[in-house]
Amino acid sequence: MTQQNRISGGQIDRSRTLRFTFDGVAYAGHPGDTLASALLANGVRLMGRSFKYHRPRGPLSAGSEEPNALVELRAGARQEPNTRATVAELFDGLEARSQNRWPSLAFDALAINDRLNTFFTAGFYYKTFMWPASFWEKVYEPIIRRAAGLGSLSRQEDPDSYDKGFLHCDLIVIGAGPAGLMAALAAGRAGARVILADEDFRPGGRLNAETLTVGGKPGAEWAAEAAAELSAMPNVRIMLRTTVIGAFDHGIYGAVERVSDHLPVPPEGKPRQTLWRIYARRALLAGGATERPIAFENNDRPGIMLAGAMRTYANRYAVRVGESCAIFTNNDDGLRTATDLQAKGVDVVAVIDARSEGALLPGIRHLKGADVIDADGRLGLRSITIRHAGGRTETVPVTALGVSGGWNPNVNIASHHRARPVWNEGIQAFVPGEGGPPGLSAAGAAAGVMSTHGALTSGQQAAMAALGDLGIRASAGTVPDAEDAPVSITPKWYVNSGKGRAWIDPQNDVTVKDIKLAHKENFTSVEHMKRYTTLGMATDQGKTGNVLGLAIMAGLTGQTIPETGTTVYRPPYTPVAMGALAGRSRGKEFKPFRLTPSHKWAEEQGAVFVEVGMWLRTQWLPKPGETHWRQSVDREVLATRKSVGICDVTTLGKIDIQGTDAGAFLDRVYCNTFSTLAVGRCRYGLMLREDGMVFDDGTTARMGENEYVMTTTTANAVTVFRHLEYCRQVLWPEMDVQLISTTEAWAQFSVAGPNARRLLQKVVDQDISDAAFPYMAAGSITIGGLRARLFRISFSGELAYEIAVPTRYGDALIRRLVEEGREFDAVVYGTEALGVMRVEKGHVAGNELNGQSTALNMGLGKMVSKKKDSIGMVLSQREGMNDPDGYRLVGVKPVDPTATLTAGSHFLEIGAAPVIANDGGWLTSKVHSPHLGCDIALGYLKAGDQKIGRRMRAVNLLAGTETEVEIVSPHFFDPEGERLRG
Amino acid sequence: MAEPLHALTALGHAAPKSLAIGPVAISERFDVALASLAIRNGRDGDVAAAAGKAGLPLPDPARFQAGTPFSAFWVAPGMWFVEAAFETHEDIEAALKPIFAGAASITEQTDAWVRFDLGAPDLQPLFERLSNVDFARSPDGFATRTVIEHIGCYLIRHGKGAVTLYGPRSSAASLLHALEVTARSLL
Amino acid sequence: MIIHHPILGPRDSQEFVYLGDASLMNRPDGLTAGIEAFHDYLYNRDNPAGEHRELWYHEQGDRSWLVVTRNTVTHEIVRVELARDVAKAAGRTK
Amino acid sequence: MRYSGLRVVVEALTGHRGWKPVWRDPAPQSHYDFVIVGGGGHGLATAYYLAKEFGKSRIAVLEKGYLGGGNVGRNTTIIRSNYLLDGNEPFYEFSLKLWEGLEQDFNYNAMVSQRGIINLIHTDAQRDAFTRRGNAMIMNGADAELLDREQVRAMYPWLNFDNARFPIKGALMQRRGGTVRHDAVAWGYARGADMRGVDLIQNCEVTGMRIENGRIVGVETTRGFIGAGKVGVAVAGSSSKVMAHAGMRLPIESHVLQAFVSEGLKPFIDGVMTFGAGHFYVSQSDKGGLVFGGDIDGYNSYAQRGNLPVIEDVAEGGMALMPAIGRARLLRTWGGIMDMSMDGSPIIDRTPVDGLYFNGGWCYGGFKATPASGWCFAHLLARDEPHVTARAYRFDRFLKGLMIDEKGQGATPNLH
Repeated sequence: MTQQNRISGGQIDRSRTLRFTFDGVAYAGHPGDTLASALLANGVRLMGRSFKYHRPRGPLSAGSEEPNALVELRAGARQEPNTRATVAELFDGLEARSQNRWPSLAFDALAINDRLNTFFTAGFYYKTFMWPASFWEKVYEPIIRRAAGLGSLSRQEDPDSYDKGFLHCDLIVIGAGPAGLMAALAAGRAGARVILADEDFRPGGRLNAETLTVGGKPGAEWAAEAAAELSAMPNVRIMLRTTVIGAFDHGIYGAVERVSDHLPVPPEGKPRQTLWRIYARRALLAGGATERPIAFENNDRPGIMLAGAMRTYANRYAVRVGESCAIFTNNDDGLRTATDLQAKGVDVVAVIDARSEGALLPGIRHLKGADVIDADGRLGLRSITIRHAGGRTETVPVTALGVSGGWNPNVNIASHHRARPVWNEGIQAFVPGEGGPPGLSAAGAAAGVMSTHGALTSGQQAAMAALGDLGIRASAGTVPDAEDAPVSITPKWYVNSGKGRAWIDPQNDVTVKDIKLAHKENFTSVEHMKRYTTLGMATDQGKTGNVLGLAIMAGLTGQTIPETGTTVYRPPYTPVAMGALAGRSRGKEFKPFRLTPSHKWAEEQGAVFVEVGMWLRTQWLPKPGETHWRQSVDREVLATRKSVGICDVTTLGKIDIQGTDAGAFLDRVYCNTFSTLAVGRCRYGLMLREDGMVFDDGTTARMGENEYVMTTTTANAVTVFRHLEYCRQVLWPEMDVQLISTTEAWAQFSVAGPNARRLLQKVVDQDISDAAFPYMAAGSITIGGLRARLFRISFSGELAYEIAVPTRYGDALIRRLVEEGREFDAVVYGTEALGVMRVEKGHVAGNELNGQSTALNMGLGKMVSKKKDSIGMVLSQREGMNDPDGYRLVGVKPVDPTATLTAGSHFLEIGAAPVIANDGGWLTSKVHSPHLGCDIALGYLKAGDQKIGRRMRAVNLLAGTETEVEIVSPHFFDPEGERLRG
Repeated sequence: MAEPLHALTALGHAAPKSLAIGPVAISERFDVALASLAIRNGRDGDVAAAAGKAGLPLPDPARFQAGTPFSAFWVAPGMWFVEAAFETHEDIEAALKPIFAGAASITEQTDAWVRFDLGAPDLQPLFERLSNVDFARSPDGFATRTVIEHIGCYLIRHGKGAVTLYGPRSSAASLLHALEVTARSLL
Repeated sequence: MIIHHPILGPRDSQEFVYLGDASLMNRPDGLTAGIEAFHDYLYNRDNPAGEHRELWYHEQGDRSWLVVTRNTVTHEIVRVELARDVAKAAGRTK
Repeated sequence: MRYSGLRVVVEALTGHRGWKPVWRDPAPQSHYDFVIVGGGGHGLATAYYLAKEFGKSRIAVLEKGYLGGGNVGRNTTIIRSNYLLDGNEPFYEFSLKLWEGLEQDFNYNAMVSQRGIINLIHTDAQRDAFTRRGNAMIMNGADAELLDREQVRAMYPWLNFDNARFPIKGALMQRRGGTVRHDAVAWGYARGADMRGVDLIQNCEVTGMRIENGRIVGVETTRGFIGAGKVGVAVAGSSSKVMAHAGMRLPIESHVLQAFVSEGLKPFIDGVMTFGAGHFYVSQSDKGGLVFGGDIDGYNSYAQRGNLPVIEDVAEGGMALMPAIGRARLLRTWGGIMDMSMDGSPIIDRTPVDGLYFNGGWCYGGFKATPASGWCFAHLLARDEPHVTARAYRFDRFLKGLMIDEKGQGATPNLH
């Protein structure tokens, strides 16, 4: 197809032709085009369908405020829904499809909704679809859901990568139009660190869309030169294709840079987009203004667009929207479009000027005091109907109509701290109000300064003022000459012409009628109006329509526009890809991995790993021939109990606690006593929260007079450390205690089983006989002269030790232990076997340490010393936590040894109905004990200590199963503890 | 006495890893011993004196200071990380304790961390994508804790083209991955 | 948000962990105070709309606990102190 | 006026001339038997049930802004009763049953849609905990199912099953869970209350409470003094502010919770889903927007807006779980003030002041509780005794050590 609507001039590179397709049809455009400008150049006005009525639509704008021309860009896994054709840079091979239509854009079955529009008024769905009740999910909603939505996701993983970054500056200038460029120049020349960001791929803002001159040269040329000077400054960073999405607290701005969206695919290694977190000492909003339409009957026809956009297409993109066009305006800026188009040789049939006063344009049919009252041409504008000042109506054939109702300063970012913009009567629009983000000011059109010269001047002044705050002196350079026309506008929101529909929010199909209905039903508060009619809730967030809506509501209620007020402006300024907000934290990189010292060895053995927080731990190590995990785990457990087993326990938190008050400090943070612990000994400690619930547990060893090593659970390593710092800095600041984590400094292995000592004795240099190194002994030893630590503690109930070496030697140590362990048939066991043995021994772990349990619940009530003050001691004495019939930790065995238990099953008395009144508690942890040859479990049972020996049922209603069980002591294995002392 | 155990780097090799991605050189360091040194309450004077005698620098907050045999960087009020050559000071804790004789708490930290030294003509483009540190405005000898792709690290800026990173040893692979991917995105 | 650390200067609040009202500093003595006193200390809050003194922990920094005085309506931070100094000044000892 | 499909058709054919205001704008009277402070979901529901179920009259609802302008108008619209603890589950199940008949009850289509909610399981310990919870739910008369990995895959094959940092191992499902059109809940209750004579008074902020010898006699407002027999306060994030007028300090902190919506998309997610290895939950609205949320920002705030770290954290969780949403665009973020309690569970109780009653501490579970909260608060106001399902929601549970701590986090509101 030829570019029949391409006209002369423009900022496109005619030396290169780009091929692209829209709905499968091939077209051509040039570098510098957007998808929308290229389609218009090819005579394509119809680009989308509206949300509710599926009305045929063309672009309303030439920028990021676009509500109509939304397409699915790209194909396959890169399919990108709801992309605004007006900002999508054209590239060779671009593929786009229209959306929200079936079977085709030109013929859309759901356009039937438009015929039925009288039924589908604002909020009609709140009043019907209620009978019968079950029909909502079954019938009505599925139909509505299928019809709803705009574009679609590919349902495949996004193949592109996204990045994040952090930038710091003295001044961030948001928008590279005349005000922004002038501000950046002033700040840059003063040596300040400046970031100049603009969502466009070309600096200059409106200057690229106008024929105006700045400093005697075409505005676009001046802008290019200013940008060139700025890019030459080392202290200035120009960021194009970069949208500042929001102003957050204390000068933090979010910005999305579209690094590769203008390319077919991102270059190797490059992200598609980058989310920048910008720390700015000062900020200047120079984001310009957005034109608004005037509502009239059928004002949504393809070919009807904002007058400024029509000018942009002509001046910047060298495109005429139609062969013959007209302009409908209530302000002088609209007239500028007429003269520019005419100068470009476009046939301007008429200028319909809602204002009766003012001069007439020379050489153009300029109708004063006239309105456009209707437009015809379903798939593309064919004619408009004009109502002349006298009331006479006339239908004029045109294929394009530019509408200007005035310009709204882009106050969004200045309002992101919930500041309410204030009404400016002179320009009939809202400008930034008080209470915006501290350190942010506005300049140019964003501040309501609408002339080019005003923008240049205010940009420079605002930059100087901002730098002044920072003590940076900037000198006022000369402001180049430019037009300085005052704003001439007579408010006009909609044309009242009887019954037809006049669109305010074209995407959501909100019309003047809907506003009137909302008023009739007393949804008159601006928030109620928005929520009831969905005005401003479309992908453009009402950038063009909101002010119309509230102005019309103001007219209905008799309130002024400022009294009516605006809804809240929220980030992001324009929609942001989820991928950009996530950055690199996806898939396996969602969170970093933490690998244990034995990881490499375990990998070689074909170990199965399990995520424990960010750690990967060995879950079990299958041997050849083992087809089910239970075989491996049973073997690991039995071999350990029979001879000796080795397990990497490095992940347990280790905290080095030193200082002359270290012992007293431990007495405060543990509910039991540690100051009395002898050097060279360790003790099990129980840590409570201040509310008396159990926080964490572990063994702590006294390595010297003023030196302790605490171990925490893997899960709580970080929170316990934080808590200890809190206690020492905030609660007891005079205590002489120093803390440092050594979790990763030491590789630590548990060596457990009857032959544990014999194995270790082969490895360590010192005598570790029971006499020399008794139960609960702890101390420094050596392995071949290498410093190491040995703790005689047991989690399994076996004779057991934990041995630690500096982490770099951990790999060698496990290999050594395995090697030396051959004669004992030593096994290495994983977290599953660890769990089996701790349950057999009745030790509490994660499932019991659930933050909802007291020491009493765990059968450890006696550990809470009342003789000293410790965190949680007092509140653990509250009556509700000392109910004699409260939960107690018990052991559970199936009466039939072949029966299975399930953790999470609840206790019920024999014959009791499965209702909450009969709920006895639940099974916290379940394992299969190869030692006992049956499933066993721990559980919290009401008055459990009084029910030992009782038979009950363990019921799992989720699976419809239940098992008769015997309540037993939680210490299934060697309750007297002879083995671990052996 | 049993055979000595052989050591493995944080990345799981016998020898430290070095790689270059365009202008960025990343080298794992395996030859530095590290210990924390924290002043016991009220012993500031004793610690300062002992440190001075031993030629051990105790730099100001957020600073690194080189020395021989000991270098150090500040990590918390009254606390520093002390560096020394691993070859001569493998048991750095044993080496430091007598110097401070109970005036400071000393704890070995060598293997709690993986160390990467980074070099490039200018590391700003790399670090503005990794960390919120204002790298460009940081002075040489700046030392701080920072977060890189969810990983808490210590960053020491020796110059705009020379940085030392200490990251948690268990996350060495993830940290290196983050450095590599970012360096590649700059090519 | 940016917290101006008394020692380290401006730092992104994302490096910190928030605890809550700085009154948590005034922990009663467990050997003399009873359940009522601890209950009021641990559970009840002024929760003001306006200036709020609160505890932040610089977990990804120097591990200092800070007392930050921040306006809960505007998020403006007017003062930042080392919690240890505040605690000592408040007479908290061992 | 009664709403129905027929009415819509008739009005459509007669130019929509017959529609009436959904509620009046009455001037405040000098005295009411019941003054409800707070015109959000809970306050409006309380007034509605006071009038409809407990036969009370002379009721006013005082709202400082516009009706439904608080958290009922800015949440993620999820309803469910998948709670664990005895103090909670019966209440939330009562609420879910009320949701199920709500639209017919107040003749307004709030689009109560029970498309199911799944809580994903990523570890064995989570499965154990969800098994415990699912059983507790069933014992309380709710519905629950435990799904395995393949059942989840059958529902949502495009979740990250193959390259996940934390694998999906299954899910706890409640089929009766779902979503509701949040604004419509406020409007439906408001309309129903107004039809029953309740005065809904907007732009009327309570600035003080008049208490005489231990008994409340009325409230000072920006529209003058309003006498009251009984005053019920249901103001969510503003609880501490309002109750301070009665000299009370509460076991509550106000925190900001952000929520998010994407651009409209063709159907992608049918039900509600929560990620178990990060802070992310999501559903898709009938308009096609992905509605999602995560953790609270974590610091006390009345600002009704949040910051970047949580936005990024939520997006990271979303991409980790659903790598197909990378090219979906986040359209809007917003923030509400959550009345975070000390154990994560609410309070519906008398106060030391005679005639003054309190309803709050909903954390970010308040929306799903709206019907039962209104009913139970109305019950307490009308009969001076707690409703059977809300007996545990007492102020003194902290003093007695009877916390209802679903997450086991203790007295740290920002972790609930």
